[in-house]
Amino acid sequence: MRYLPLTADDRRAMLRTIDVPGIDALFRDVPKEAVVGRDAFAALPDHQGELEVERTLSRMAAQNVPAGSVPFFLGAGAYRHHVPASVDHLIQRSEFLTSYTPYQPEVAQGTLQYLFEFQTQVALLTGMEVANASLYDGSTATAEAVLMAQRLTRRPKAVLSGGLHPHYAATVQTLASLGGKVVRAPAEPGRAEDLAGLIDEETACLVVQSPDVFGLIRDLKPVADAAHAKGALLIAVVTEAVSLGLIEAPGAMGADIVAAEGQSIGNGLNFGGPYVGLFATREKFVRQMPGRLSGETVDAGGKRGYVLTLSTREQHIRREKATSNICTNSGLCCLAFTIHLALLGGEGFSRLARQNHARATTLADRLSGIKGVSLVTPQFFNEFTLKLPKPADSVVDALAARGILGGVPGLRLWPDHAEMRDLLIVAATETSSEEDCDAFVNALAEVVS
Amino acid sequence: MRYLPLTADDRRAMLRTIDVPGIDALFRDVPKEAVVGRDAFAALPDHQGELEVERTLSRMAAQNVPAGSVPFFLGAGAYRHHVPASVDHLIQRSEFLTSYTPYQPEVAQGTLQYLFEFQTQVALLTGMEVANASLYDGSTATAEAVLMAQRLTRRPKAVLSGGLHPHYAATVQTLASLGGKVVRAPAEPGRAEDLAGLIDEETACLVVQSPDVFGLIRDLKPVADAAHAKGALLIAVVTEAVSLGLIEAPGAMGADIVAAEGQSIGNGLNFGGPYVGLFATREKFVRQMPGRLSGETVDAGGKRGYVLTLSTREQHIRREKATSNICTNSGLCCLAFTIHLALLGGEGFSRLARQNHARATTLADRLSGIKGVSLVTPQFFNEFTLKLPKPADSVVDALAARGILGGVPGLRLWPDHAEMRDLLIVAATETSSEEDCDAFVNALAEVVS
Amino acid sequence: MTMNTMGRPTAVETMEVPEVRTISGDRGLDHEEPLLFELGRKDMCGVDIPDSKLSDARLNGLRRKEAVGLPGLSEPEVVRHFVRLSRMNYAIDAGLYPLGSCTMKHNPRLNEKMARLPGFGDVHPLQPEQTVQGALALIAELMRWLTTLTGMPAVAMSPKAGAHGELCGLLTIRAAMESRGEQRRRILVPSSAHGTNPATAALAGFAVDEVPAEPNGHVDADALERMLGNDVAAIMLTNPNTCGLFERRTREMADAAHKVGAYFYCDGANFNAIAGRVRPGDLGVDAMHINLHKTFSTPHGGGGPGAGPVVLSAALAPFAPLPLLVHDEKGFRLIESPGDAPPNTKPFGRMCAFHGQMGMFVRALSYMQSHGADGIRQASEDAVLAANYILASLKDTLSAPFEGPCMHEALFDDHFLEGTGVTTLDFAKAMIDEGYHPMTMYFPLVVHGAMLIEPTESESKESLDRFIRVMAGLAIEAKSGHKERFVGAPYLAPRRRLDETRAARKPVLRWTAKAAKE
Amino acid sequence: MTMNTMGRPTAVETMEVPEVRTISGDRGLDHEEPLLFELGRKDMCGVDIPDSKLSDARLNGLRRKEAVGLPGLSEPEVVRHFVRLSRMNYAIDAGLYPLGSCTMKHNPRLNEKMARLPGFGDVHPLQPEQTVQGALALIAELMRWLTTLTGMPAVAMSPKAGAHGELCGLLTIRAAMESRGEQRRRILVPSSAHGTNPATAALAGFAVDEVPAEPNGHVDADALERMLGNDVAAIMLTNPNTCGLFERRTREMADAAHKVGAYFYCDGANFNAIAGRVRPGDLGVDAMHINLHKTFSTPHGGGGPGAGPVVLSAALAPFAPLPLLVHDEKGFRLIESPGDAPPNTKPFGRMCAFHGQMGMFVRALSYMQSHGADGIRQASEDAVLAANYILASLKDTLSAPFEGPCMHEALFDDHFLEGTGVTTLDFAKAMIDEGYHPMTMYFPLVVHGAMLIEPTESESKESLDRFIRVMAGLAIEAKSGHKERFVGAPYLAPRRRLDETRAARKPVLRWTAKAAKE
Ligand SMILES: Cc1ncc(COP(=O)(O)O)c(C=O)c1O
Ligand SMILES: Cc1ncc(COP(=O)(O)O)c(C=O)c1O
Repeated sequence: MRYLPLTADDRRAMLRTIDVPGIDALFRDVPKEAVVGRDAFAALPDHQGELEVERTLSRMAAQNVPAGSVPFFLGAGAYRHHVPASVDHLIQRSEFLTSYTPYQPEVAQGTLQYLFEFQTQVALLTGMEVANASLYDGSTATAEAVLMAQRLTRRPKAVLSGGLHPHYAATVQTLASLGGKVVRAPAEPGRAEDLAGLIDEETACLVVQSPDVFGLIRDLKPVADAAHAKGALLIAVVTEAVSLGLIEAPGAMGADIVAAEGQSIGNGLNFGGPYVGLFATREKFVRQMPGRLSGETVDAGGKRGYVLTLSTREQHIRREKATSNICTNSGLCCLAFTIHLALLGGEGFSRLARQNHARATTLADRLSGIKGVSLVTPQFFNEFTLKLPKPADSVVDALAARGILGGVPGLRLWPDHAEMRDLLIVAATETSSEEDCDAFVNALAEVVS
Repeated sequence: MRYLPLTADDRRAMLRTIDVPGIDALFRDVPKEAVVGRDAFAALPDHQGELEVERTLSRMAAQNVPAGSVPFFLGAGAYRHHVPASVDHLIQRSEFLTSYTPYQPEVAQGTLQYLFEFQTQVALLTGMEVANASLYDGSTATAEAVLMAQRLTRRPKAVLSGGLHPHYAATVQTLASLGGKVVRAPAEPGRAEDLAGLIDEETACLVVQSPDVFGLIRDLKPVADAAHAKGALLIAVVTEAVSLGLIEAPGAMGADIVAAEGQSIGNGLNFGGPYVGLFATREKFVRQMPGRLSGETVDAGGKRGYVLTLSTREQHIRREKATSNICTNSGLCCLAFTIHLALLGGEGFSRLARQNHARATTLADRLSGIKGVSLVTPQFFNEFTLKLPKPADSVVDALAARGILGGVPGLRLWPDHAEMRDLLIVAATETSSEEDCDAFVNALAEVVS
Repeated sequence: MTMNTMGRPTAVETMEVPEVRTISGDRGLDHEEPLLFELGRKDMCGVDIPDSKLSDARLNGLRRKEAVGLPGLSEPEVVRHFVRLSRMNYAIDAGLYPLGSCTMKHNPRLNEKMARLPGFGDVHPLQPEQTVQGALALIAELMRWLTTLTGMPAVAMSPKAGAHGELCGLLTIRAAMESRGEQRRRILVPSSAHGTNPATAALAGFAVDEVPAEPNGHVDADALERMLGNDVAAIMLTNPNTCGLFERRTREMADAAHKVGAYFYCDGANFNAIAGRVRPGDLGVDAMHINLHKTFSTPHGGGGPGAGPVVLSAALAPFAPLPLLVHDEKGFRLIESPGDAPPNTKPFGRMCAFHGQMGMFVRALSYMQSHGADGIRQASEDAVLAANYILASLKDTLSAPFEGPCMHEALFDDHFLEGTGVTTLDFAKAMIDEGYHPMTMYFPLVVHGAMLIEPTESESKESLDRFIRVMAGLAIEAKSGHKERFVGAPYLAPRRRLDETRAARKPVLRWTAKAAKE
Repeated sequence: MTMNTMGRPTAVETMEVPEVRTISGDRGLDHEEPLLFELGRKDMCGVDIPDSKLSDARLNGLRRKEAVGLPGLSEPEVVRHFVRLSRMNYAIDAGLYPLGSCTMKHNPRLNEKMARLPGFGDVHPLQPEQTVQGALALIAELMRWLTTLTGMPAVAMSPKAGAHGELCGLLTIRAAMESRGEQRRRILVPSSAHGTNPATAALAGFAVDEVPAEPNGHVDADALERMLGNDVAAIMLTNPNTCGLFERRTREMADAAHKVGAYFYCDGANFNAIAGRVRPGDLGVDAMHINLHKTFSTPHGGGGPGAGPVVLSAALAPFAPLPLLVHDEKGFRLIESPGDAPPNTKPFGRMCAFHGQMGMFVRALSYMQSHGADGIRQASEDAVLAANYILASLKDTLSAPFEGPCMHEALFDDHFLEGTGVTTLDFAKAMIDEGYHPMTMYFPLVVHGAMLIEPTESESKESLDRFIRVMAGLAIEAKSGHKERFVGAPYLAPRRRLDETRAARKPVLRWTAKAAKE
């Protein structure tokens, strides 16, 4: 087996050194009846060469329609952007790819410095004071934010906007209702619902996504004021990080915690994962923050360096009193995020955001010009919602049959909500070419007519 | 422009330091009339982003039929083998990919050591005493070998076997006839022609390829003896390096110089280049050998290290008296070769060779079983020649129309030789799957019937 | 000195090595590297994106007022920046990485290549199911491997890492309890457990009771049985445990737990010691997470991402979270709402958006298919063999708290350093000078100055022998009083020892223009 | 020392740095690495290939008798071996690489990605033409860029590097001569020429006459004109020349050559200084090779591969070698035999098998399209600007043999080192300690102890300023007598100075089992 460096001779010699008759002796603590043979795994094949494995997996891969191979307009929490070739090249450097969490800082400055740079970038994008070195993804980051708010306010209730991505809401509900209470406002596509009424003395936090799941850009200022007036915190959620290049930063609108999905910068679609959770907050809350932190310090020679810090918040030190149970996070996805953003820089990032918005507005105008199709979201960044004259899921299937991936139908996200039946959530990015948009417009016109 | 780090301010500041009014002043040695403006290149576009360039080039790439996407059986000097993923990953390490020829050995030990390992591997494969650090490809290596033989023997004439790849023969002819004479024996498909008769006191060398261009395995011993008897040298040519895992090494059969194509180990098809020329000979000839050499030495601290050596043979020292004009060679392709061969090892290399031969023999039996089709080459490694009942080029086109790349027609290599019209040269490697072979056999049966 | 006509010396002058202080601050191939924010310039950009002018009509008056403040760099500068940073890291690819419990084994590049096939890497989680049948088939195939290897009937695929898998497992248990109308709130966790275990239990709303360890490193099964009661929701054991030992009395403890109606959660982080030889399902396990980034070698990437699928017993299977993957005549389908869930199932909720770490799934399956069932077993045996080889070779020079044989990792303590003035930390830092990444230090907590060494199956005997020679040599140097080699170590790494106390006292967690000016 | 309960120190001890000798021989992240042949074992294999038993029936009795003798390693060992080797190399990606005449500019990864598209990387050179129309179209498009940028009517694409391009150019000239029934055998080459020029001329069967240089670094045009005669086949000039200067009197020399019926071969290795601003076609050039691996940034890969297409004047175009690429109603076609060549063409033969360095073509076109005509001009200007910035900043601290302005590279000599006991070589090795790859040394031969510095357009001003600071600093140290810093340098690289004399005296060019035993 190509990955195993020990030869039969090596194994024999090692057993001699250990002074046991055979390998079984090393497993003597395992109850005999629990030891099984090859037959127990009869359903599984023996080892195979690269060529064979590559054939099998390539065949599976060929049964999917890659986003890049067709006109593609899906978003709803995962976005297709062009990632410069140097990003994927750099994250595959052995020293990044095959290293562990930087527990030994003297030989992990590479990782620690990029995490420090990542934290800074996230703080700048979100307009917050501090950010951590990543959580799993946007949905789990949102859940952690709610738990943190419950700890900070010592209040049980979390109020979720109806514009919050339903997968995020479900994730929050699963976790935050264990020790508290979760109230979900009904979804009102294209409207910023009035949440103030739902806040009371019990309320730990308000969770509002902007752009929301329908694409609507929300003004967080009023909700922040409403929350703060009642001693509650505002948690702002962002699923399309690129929007922060054009839209006001949540921090500037009064958010206390920002939980975001970082996938759309530097990371591919990957059928849903791995992604990278961004988490930023106010400096005063840092000791209640979940996740790893890279901090600046000096070495014995006086040189600047970085280390994992404030670990007294973490499970490996505080155990059941930790702020979170997270250990492995999204390290390499942070790196991709950091490199892509370093390449973009301030100028590139805002150009990218403008280009996305421009593409989306043009497309929205053309699509909503189709008879029977109307635009549900008056304001949006690169994603908007349409009302169709037919059930959106069947329309999407019809489009797919024509070789077009034309958005996310409402029922896919709200399976039990008939009122979402005719809604189609459409995203356009810099990767949606003129021709792609033409194809989409023409196909949709056909399908709905 | 993303690749240019100087800002407008930087440029101004630098011009100030240089103390010139503007960039034009730096080009003052260029005659005014020779300076052109943007309009002189009106036919060329302005700079473009990655996304746009990737679109354009991907569209061009999509207009070709990749070998891996269809049943594929071409050889004739370039072979499709499975290259382990780690090879392409490693050769892209910045320190290998973006370094120059190792002129400063103290910071180029990585390159110098793998070249030393490469030289050793080539010597072992060919059964020769020494090998150089690569030439451009097999054809130019063959030409260099003839020139070297002319220098060593001080004789003008080179005799080329008719089994030598015609592109190689043409390359040799172009170069070796400048200062000497080149005699090409006619091609006799499937037969080892008698070359002894062509050797005389004028003859510097005999050039024999095995397996020859038709796939026939040649016994070099008799030709070596014949050559040596007349004071000439035998140059053995190998276009499929994998064959050396199963077939006797040229060195063991009396070859004085071995010139080979290394592409089939570690390197892709790349539509003809870059490839890697292998060049090995006897120790006593080393000072007449072309190309770079990495040699062992020690550093000031007594540690073992490697340097480029015997450079008194080379153009940068000897100028018009150099053994060759070669400078840039095939560095990175050597690395791919070295890594792939390191992964294979002795055991893997001979297994690979046996597997290739097994595939080819089975396929040859099945194809020559087709009515009207006969096997021209009784002995072969992984490539053989068939005689078809129809012109091979039209058959190949018909196969291509059926989505099968079914070999190289004789006329493609010998455009002016009608006698080659019905010959088809077919190669099979470990990448030719059962299904691929079935598809080929069935399709050919149809097409020739 | 002899020179040629171009004034080039033709011989080397050898002389003593002076202490070289460089002007640049760089040293040979070791470059210092500033922060991105210290390198960037305003008008520079590493991408070429056409500018699009646009109206604010659709921005709800919320166009960003202040610039984000990101530095501008060209592509060459960005590439150089990260290449230089990378060169300050230790990696498996560069050397033995004996970080106990972390399983730093070889990461095959084939897996990276497969994960990047457009058919896997470039598909959206919400694409119509008919356009992702191959991706769903891959998940199903991986589920088949995981359930077969563990001997468990079901597996939940969405957890994003081990700790997330623990949470998923405990929430499944909680749901099962509640469906029985029970509200049990206690979970028994051994003192040797990894920090994520108690942390997860607390997160899931349970009270954690610590089960003591026996002097031999095993969980005190008697104590555990005494602590069991019908208020106990589950026992949470790690097997093989964090001392690198297989819990002999697992089955017993499982039965005892089941007897009082509690469930058995097994931390499967160390599954790599027994995969292919032992099926947790045969040991009475009800739920166990598998760190694909350990046992099945998806790269750790400096801290992630990983994946933590949780295998479940028949008793817990019905409560697995959404989404569920089913197969029927129409092919593979994802069930995303409780409403659509199969009859006798009660999904407890959702662990995260979408359906798990696909990128890791591809890598793990590629790894499994490459090894095959035979190779997976061999890998486990080799991992255990290597650990025992180290234990046997070093137990007399260093000090081992527990008798062998061990499983996949060898545990040492700092007893052998007593009186030397050298600590486990110092010893670890001296290993860095020797070109080795240190083992896991100070974990598990049940032994003093713990050194947990996990060589994995990826090291050759030559490599292990070399490591053993160096470790023994260091131990001897420590004992013979060469304290300074240790206390000030590392001396030869990109940085000398870093001040963690200072970092925590007044945390600097980001770059700011203001601080930079000062 | 304060410790926590696990015996972990909570504060750092600072102390003086002792000279650390390691047991392993490795030092921190710097690992020593044996040869593959010293690592391998007989029964090991880094690939999994099923064994196939077979008969020798078809082997003509020539089955290999002795084992090849290759070492066996597992994949993890192979990966580690080459990763470690790589870490001993300097690279553009890691730092400024001012190797004059070699043009070490940024190598965009986009180009690597494009070259690996299966449509380019996985096509066979002899596939039916209808299955490679895109590949042929790419070559045609690259030809269009090259001819447009150079202002020349034709280009031969098959040469595999610059020297191969020189050969192609001279053979074209030879063929043109012979078609005129002439047998001219002399070629005029300046003393400052790169070694490949005279070597190529000799290879092509010409006698080389050296043209002297003027004190100002330019070719002595008057001497050249005097040497011209109707036995001269061609003049072979490099422009910009190897001193980094633009030959002011090129046009004159071209005309003079043409007047006597000779051709003008231009070495285009330095085209990167003028691309987008000057068209060699406007200077009377008849043939010029272009190093795609210099001007158009295909990676040097530690010595290759490269590509050396040759642009040709109308007078030489008909003699271009096979294959020829033509386009007609059926699309693109390759002409592979003289028989099929278009009427008024007489291909002189073949440079090599197949049709050139496709992999480099893709990279070069990707680079050109990314830069565009505007970016290519800007790149040339930035390269020239950077070189002049270095010349202006250092000419007073170091010594420059020629007045500025220069083109893309700045030439210095060792005058400033006179009496210091420090040579150009010593100075270069000290640069290594400072973290820089040395410039080109002892070339061109026309100045003593030459230091040829080519910064390229890929460096930021900050990077150039830093380099200038260090170079000036070193010059001052040398002048102020710190000889040992130089004469023994490098001290901080993976190796100290290597003994090249010893290597050449008794060459060891390969590993052998026998030598290993001794
Ligand atoms: C024993 C044990 N349990 C749980 C975990 C947590 O797994 P993860 O880091 O994937 O969340 C780890 C990882 O370090 C571990 O070693
Ligand atoms: C001026 C000059 N001419 C010719 C060459 C030879 O080019 P190549 O190395 O591509 O053969 C070089 C490369 O070093 C050069 O600098």
